[in-house]
Amino acid sequence: MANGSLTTTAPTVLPLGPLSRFLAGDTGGTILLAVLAVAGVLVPILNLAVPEGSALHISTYTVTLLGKYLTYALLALSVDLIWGFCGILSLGHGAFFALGGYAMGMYLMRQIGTRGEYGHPVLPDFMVFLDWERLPWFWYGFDQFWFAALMVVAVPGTLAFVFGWLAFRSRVTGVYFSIMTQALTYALMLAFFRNEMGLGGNNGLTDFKDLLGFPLQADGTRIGLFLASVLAVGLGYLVCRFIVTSRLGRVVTAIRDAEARVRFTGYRVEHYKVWLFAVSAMLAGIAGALYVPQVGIINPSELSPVKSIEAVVWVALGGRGTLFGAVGGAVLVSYAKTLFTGWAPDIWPFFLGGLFVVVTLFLPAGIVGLLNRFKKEPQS
Amino acid sequence: EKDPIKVGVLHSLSGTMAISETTLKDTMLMLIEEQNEQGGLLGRKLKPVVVDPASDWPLFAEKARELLAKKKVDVIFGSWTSVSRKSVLPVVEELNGLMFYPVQYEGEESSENIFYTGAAPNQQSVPAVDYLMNEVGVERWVLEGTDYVFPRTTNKILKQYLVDHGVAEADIRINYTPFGHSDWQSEVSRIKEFGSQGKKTAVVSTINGDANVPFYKELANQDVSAEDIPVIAMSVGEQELSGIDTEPLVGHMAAWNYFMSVPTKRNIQFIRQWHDHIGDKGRVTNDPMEAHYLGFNMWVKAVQQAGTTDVDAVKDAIIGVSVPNLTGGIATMMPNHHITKPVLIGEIQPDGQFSVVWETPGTVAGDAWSDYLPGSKDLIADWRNPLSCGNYNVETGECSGQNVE
Amino acid sequence: MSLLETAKAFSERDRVFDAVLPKADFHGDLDTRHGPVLYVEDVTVSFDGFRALDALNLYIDDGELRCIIGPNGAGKTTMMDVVTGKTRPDTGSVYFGSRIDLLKRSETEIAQGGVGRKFQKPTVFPRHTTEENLQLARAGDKGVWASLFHRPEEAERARVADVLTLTGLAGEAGRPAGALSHGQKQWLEIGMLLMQNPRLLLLDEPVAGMTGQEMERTAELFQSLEGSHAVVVVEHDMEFVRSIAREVTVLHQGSVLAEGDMATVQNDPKVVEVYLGE
Amino acid sequence: MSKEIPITSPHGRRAGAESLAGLLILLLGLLLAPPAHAAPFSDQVQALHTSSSADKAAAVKALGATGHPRAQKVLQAMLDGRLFHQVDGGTVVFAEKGGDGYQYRLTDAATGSDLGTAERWGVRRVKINNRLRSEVRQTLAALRLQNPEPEARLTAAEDLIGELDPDNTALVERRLTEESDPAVRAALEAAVGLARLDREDPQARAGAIALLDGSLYAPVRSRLETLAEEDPAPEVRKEAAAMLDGIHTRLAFFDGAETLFFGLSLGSVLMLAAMGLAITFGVMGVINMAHGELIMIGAYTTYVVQQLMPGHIGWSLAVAIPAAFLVSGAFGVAMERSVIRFLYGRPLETLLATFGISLILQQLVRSVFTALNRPVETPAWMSGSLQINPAFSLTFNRLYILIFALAVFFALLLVLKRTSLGLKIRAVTQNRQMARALGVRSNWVDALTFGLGSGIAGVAGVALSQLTNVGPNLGQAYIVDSFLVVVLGGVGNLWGTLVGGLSLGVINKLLEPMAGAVLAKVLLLGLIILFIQRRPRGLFPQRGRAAEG
Amino acid sequence: MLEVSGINQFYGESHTLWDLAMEAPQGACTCLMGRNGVGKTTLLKAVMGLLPVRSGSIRVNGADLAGKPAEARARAGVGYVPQGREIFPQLTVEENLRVPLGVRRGTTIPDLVFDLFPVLKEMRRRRGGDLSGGQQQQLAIGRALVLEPELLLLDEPTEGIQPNVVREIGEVIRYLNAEMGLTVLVVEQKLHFARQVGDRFCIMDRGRVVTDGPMDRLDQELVQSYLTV
Ligand SMILES: Nc1ncnc2c1ncn2[C@@H]1O[C@H](COP(=O)(O)OP(=O)(O)OP(=O)(O)O)[C@@H](O)[C@H]1O
Ligand SMILES: Nc1ncnc2c1ncn2[C@@H]1O[C@H](COP(=O)(O)OP(=O)(O)OP(=O)(O)O)[C@@H](O)[C@H]1O
Ligand SMILES: [Mg+2]
Ligand SMILES: [Mg+2]
Repeated sequence: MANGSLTTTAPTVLPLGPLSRFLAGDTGGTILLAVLAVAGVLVPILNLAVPEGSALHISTYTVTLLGKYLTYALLALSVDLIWGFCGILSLGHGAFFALGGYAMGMYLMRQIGTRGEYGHPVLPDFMVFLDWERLPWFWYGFDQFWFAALMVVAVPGTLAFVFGWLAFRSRVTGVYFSIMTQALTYALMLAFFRNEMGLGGNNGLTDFKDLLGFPLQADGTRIGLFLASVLAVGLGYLVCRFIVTSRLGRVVTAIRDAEARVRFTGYRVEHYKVWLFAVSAMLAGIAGALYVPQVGIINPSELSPVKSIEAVVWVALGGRGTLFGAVGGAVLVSYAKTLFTGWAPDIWPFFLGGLFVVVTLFLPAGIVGLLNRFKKEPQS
Repeated sequence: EKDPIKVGVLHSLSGTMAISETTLKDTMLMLIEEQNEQGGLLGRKLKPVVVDPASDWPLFAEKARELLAKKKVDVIFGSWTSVSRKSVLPVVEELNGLMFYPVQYEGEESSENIFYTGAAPNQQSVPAVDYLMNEVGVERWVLEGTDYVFPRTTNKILKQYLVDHGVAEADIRINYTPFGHSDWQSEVSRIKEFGSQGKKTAVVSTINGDANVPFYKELANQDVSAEDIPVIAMSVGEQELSGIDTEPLVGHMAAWNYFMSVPTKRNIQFIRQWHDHIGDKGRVTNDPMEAHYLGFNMWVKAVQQAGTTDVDAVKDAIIGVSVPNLTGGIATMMPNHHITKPVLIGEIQPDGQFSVVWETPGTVAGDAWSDYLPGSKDLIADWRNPLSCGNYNVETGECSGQNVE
Repeated sequence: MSLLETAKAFSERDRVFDAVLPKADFHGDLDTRHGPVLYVEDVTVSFDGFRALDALNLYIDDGELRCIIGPNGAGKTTMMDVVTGKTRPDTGSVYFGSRIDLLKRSETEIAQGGVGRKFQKPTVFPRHTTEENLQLARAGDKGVWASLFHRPEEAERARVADVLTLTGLAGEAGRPAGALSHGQKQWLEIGMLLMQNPRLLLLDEPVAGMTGQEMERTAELFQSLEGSHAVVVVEHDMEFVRSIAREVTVLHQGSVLAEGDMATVQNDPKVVEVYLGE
Repeated sequence: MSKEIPITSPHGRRAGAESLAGLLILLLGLLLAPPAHAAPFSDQVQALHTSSSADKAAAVKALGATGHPRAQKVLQAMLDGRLFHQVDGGTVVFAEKGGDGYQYRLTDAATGSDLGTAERWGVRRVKINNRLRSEVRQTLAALRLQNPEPEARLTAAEDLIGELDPDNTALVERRLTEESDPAVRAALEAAVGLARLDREDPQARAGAIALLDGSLYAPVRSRLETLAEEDPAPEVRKEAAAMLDGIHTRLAFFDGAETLFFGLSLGSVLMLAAMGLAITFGVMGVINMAHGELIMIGAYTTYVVQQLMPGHIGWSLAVAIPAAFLVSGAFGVAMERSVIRFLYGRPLETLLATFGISLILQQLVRSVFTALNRPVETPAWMSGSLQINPAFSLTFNRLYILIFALAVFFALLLVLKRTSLGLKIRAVTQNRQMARALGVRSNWVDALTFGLGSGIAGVAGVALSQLTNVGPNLGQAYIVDSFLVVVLGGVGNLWGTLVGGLSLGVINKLLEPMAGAVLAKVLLLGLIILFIQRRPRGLFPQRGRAAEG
Repeated sequence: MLEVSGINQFYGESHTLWDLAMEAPQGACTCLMGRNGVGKTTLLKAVMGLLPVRSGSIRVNGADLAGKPAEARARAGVGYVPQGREIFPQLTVEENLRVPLGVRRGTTIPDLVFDLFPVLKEMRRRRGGDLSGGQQQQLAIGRALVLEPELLLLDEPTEGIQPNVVREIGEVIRYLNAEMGLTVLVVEQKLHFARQVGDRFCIMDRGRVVTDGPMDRLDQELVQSYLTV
């Protein structure tokens, strides 16, 4: 959806003073924010106010789908932030996404209360079922939303910080780093599969009832979650944009291109990398937290290496190092997947795989590169 | 022309589960085609709506929603893994859909909108253990499983069951391996060791999917034959065997509610029909296919009885509906949304088929809540009025879980 | 490599982490009361048994302009690697001023502490513009948060403009540095050093690939730095060396072969034999 | 220990036994024939058609006692599930599947005369359960003790351990005095010793224990354990405990050896899977997400080769190896020429493209071969195990794969280090432009290199087809591990792949008993992550100035 | 030997070589000179086929090479010593020298190379990337000679090399030039070296050849107007 409207002219002046100054020269970003704003206003109206039979009505199915795409978009943003700008290819960002998701999932589980299958007031069903007597220590606090919200950023952030600190200070770089992140998410996946972990094993966390008191299955809640996702992507974009246009952003790109030179220029490369990695992980965590209530389940398959690779693929396809390209890539690929799996269920991987190959071959700078080419053509 | 009745088929056609689920999609297409040839249902044609949830659990939820909300299907046949069912469950409950789930599973669930046509633990593993204990004289037990919910539950139930029947804890070995585990050298060697203590030993295997082939290959290579230590599997059927060289596995067993080799007229006809449909005489049939066959026929009957495809009407009508099994006997939909099934134990033959060595005298009704688990022994499910509850606690007299507000 | 060696290499850890270092007094009180700003004493470096530096001793006075010459492979670049923390010597000590032990510092700390370096092969940030390259090199707080909220002030802009003119790159200010020619990159790297404003400059073959007249300009530039900065220049271009040199050190096979003013060194028969030729 | 190492395989045993059937039957008659058996042979065969397993067991025994030349055939057929009875009339017959799969060709079991064909539902299999099966086996085992082949005698003797009843103990004791083969002797001693342990006289029991010295047979051990605790005679208890100690020490040693072998063989699989990637990724720098699918193609090639030469399973692998190399190699060359060559210098984008290719290849086999696994047969020479002693054996398939992996490794090393192609490969991958400027045809070299890496992946697929499923997901299962091995070893260093792969295997197997398979893997990954902190460029890093950058 | 005419070359959008024409006569040593960034390296790369040109012809021995890939040009006898050396870092010195073997006539490394640069013999087994800058430069020249080229392109071959070796390189060029009839095109900034080796000079400015002629015609005036800033 963001892509569809990219070619239309965006409002050049936004009514917001500092924001428009900040976005000056950033056409892609302006368009992205405009699209988000429009979607944020129109979608709820078309879903709630327009009657179901009308051609303009947007079904709750679509709203949920869009919300899910947006969380993917936020994940893609976080990947682009470190990959596109710092050259750190993380093949394990799905881990941060999933951890954020699990933090949210744990909150949602605790909200179930006595409404579980076994009706236990405190323990989630799977614990009753495994004969657990007490709630494991790490489940404490998750009955409070603020605590869960904190954990959504703190857990991925801390993991990224520790992992990054270990790796960057030893100068683990390039593919070595990438494969280690893959090992990280793979190890987490195996660990989370274990029922002893206390997080639901293979089935993960599911059967959620409500969030902050609002029933998850109500249309209003879904719209609320959708709006939260719109907001998260918008803010996420602004934060990323602020980072990459700051001097820190320049240092980071310098690290990407000539790491040794940066070091001899007097910057502590590892500090920059760890910082950026942790920030990126937190964004991914937020994305995960928004994802879970919208799809209704979180389980270890989110930690599988392929999921993380998919996130990288979104970014590469949209256009690396452009931020809004990442958003576009995520939405486009997810939409393509939704479309193809319904439309050609027997052979859709041919189309999706083909799409990836074609884009790499003919659009070296991703979809964004293609749009840029169009934009330049009339001038030259 | 009246609008066709839409039947959603929600089985993975790509990804890790495609290997099992693709067949079920084809089965559904075959059943629908046959029904249409017989004039459809309520004078309307049936139209399959196939989507691919790609072995991706959240995608299952999304696709279920797509089927119900967008494609407006009247019923869904789908899912294989428990987690995919769990992922779909809230969606079908929210949108009040109907889903038939065809695979043997761990139980501990009964949803108003789901019909479980595969075996619950009491229809598969418990009788299997009975057989081994009474007929084969097994005294030592290895409960070997993949680390996920179905094996965990099954093994818990079995352990309780064995202990209740006087087996010492030291004579039970429980082990879990990860999904897709492919290096079985050490585990097989340990099973060998465990089984060499003089008491008759058997392995009850809840090993899932792809991990089975390397497991059996390793058994064969380490010369563990079925006479020494028989393996009885809960997830290995004809289809899984069709991917293995079965020569070395002869004599190992499986417990199911259906075997392709059972020579009833109905079954032979079904096999022929399947071969015609798929265009390959080498293809096998298996238990989940029968489950879909039963589920589909029950649904058809219920719709005919109700005279409509309306979900609530069908839901009420289907309880008590009976259809014949492929292997003889009658399957009936119970109030807890599980069905009655015969339990068969088969030994693997060199041709990849099973020969039935034992079966329950009659059919067994599926038990949604196991009697051998402390958390669920007091729970029952009954979706008829006035109880209409999936987890009614007979002790407290309460309907716990989702229906309490 | 044998397994044993692998195992050994695995068990030893030759890098010191920044975190465990005592927070030392890099800034402010560089102690040069004894004259030299850089002490290189008995430094030996070997690679797979090959000695690139062999008990090298070298002292650079504060504010001095020193030329180092020597045959290819004599160890000049390696010496700079040691001083800037890129290579850890097997033995020996390197002090910056008489108190700061450079061997205990990371590259970053050394650079922040006031040692600037130009590499033999020009290294710049290829995808940043020439101007950004200079801005990034500028001395100042280089912490993460400081960078995040940094906004360029007037003084910084002026300084960048000055250096652009000084290095003849004013016309290239907006071009990505990767697109500069070899000679232009040399200039840019020197410009970055100027922005960094270090106490000690290590310049590895700064005029390679420059035309005669550019060399003259470079010479002037270096001479203007003399006094306020210690400058160490490695060069093979004798004309250039002659034009700037007061004190010259000749390295050969990893240690000092001769030292003195240009005339003495030039006439040293050993130097003529291994380096200059007849 | 200086025992000979007998090589056995279940198939081998069976085949050997069958060829000597005639002789055996004769001996059987001599040894076991009770004085008078009046019933004709065909009636005794017919007696197998009964629903009671007790009757059936008796019939088996009786049949064994007849000494009739066809008895062995009938018993063997029963064991193999080829013995049927007709639904009408109940004649016991051999039935072979023929025609369209619903037709059976029948032969009279007792006489061997042709009975024409029957519908699938015209016959029922003579049911045999595991209890009966071991009955049949034991009946045959006693005969085989006379077999001139030590191998066959060993199997027979082993089948009798713990199963002797007073009747045949004497027979086996007699046999023991004549036996010269040490392994067979050990087995017979174990059998006899165990039988004698049942005697009343404590002296005799103690003597029997001596006969069990150092025996590694499992029944011996468990029997001794009970004896050491429960025997009424204290001296017997002591004797048994002492003997057990010795046995346990030996067992511990062989346990260690076994773990090492398991580790190496797991490692060899990892290494084999990773080796192709060590070329395409390690040497060429292509993040080849389709590597797993190239392995998969190799495995499917094995399947197709076996389909094409149905009668020659023994040779099929020898054909499949070059075939898989060529097929996967061709896929690799096609990939390189059509996609990857446009991406040199943009290594990260190869990830996107090859990910797409991997999706396409998976779907391709799904569309061509269906999503089901394909059965790949294991040739007889690869099944079974090399029995070093009763407690330690090396499975043949693993052993061959280990050897094969090493062979592939050294061949590859030779190509890269000693041939001019190898030099050009390395030159091109280090500096493509400059290599071209020196006249190296980089197009060729690139295509060949990628083809080589892909071909090796295909060859790995042949090996994997012997261990695991041949299905569309085969590749996915190995891709993560492959990358890990290459990176752990050090990108660009083939030795690293060898050492990395093998050590991962061994460490995994060391951890597994302690932590269980799941946790072992998690721990291993954790260890790798920590290890990389110490060696940020793997076990064998690229060294020198350029690498340090 | 080498005739270049009408070459236009672009880096992306920026036009670097403008209708450039020049020649390097058979058997002579031509010195290409010019300020930083005028396009000397670009021209050499274009001749070698490492950069695409938009138009123009490049003839070696009368055969038009434009459009041919670099390897074909190497096979046609063009040797190249790039600016920045471009050694294969992970190959040993000897392996570096062996790369061009089999491309043209030679199958072994000619002794000439080790005679000219004894240090290479000494360092035969060490990784090319480990050598010092100057040693690498010698290796780069040696490697180009293994190809036994007829036309040798050298891009600032004396950069970073010690004075006595510089002189030797000068002699080598003269030797190859005079004794073996090799045509040489060398980019050189240092005037005295250029004067030592060159028969002819050729001066570039902003992507064009502005003047050329025999070396003795290179006077102070030309130097002043084209080689100083
Ligand atoms: N990392 C390394 N591994 C192996 N050998 C090395 C390494 N670094 C330097 N050397 C060797 O050390 C010696 C000294 O090298 P260095 O670069 O210091 O010489 P240099 O004096 O700078 O020479 P030049 O004037 O040619 O630049 C050389 O012979 C080089 O091969
Ligand atoms: N990769 C590139 N992309 C864009 N522009 C480039 C690139 N390489 C060189 N240029 C530009 O092309 C022009 C010519 O560069 P070239 O390297 O040929 O100069 P040169 O004459 O060899 O200079 P020098 O003496 O400094 O080596 C310069 O202005 C340079 O900035
Ligand atoms: Mg140097
Ligand atoms: Mg140049």
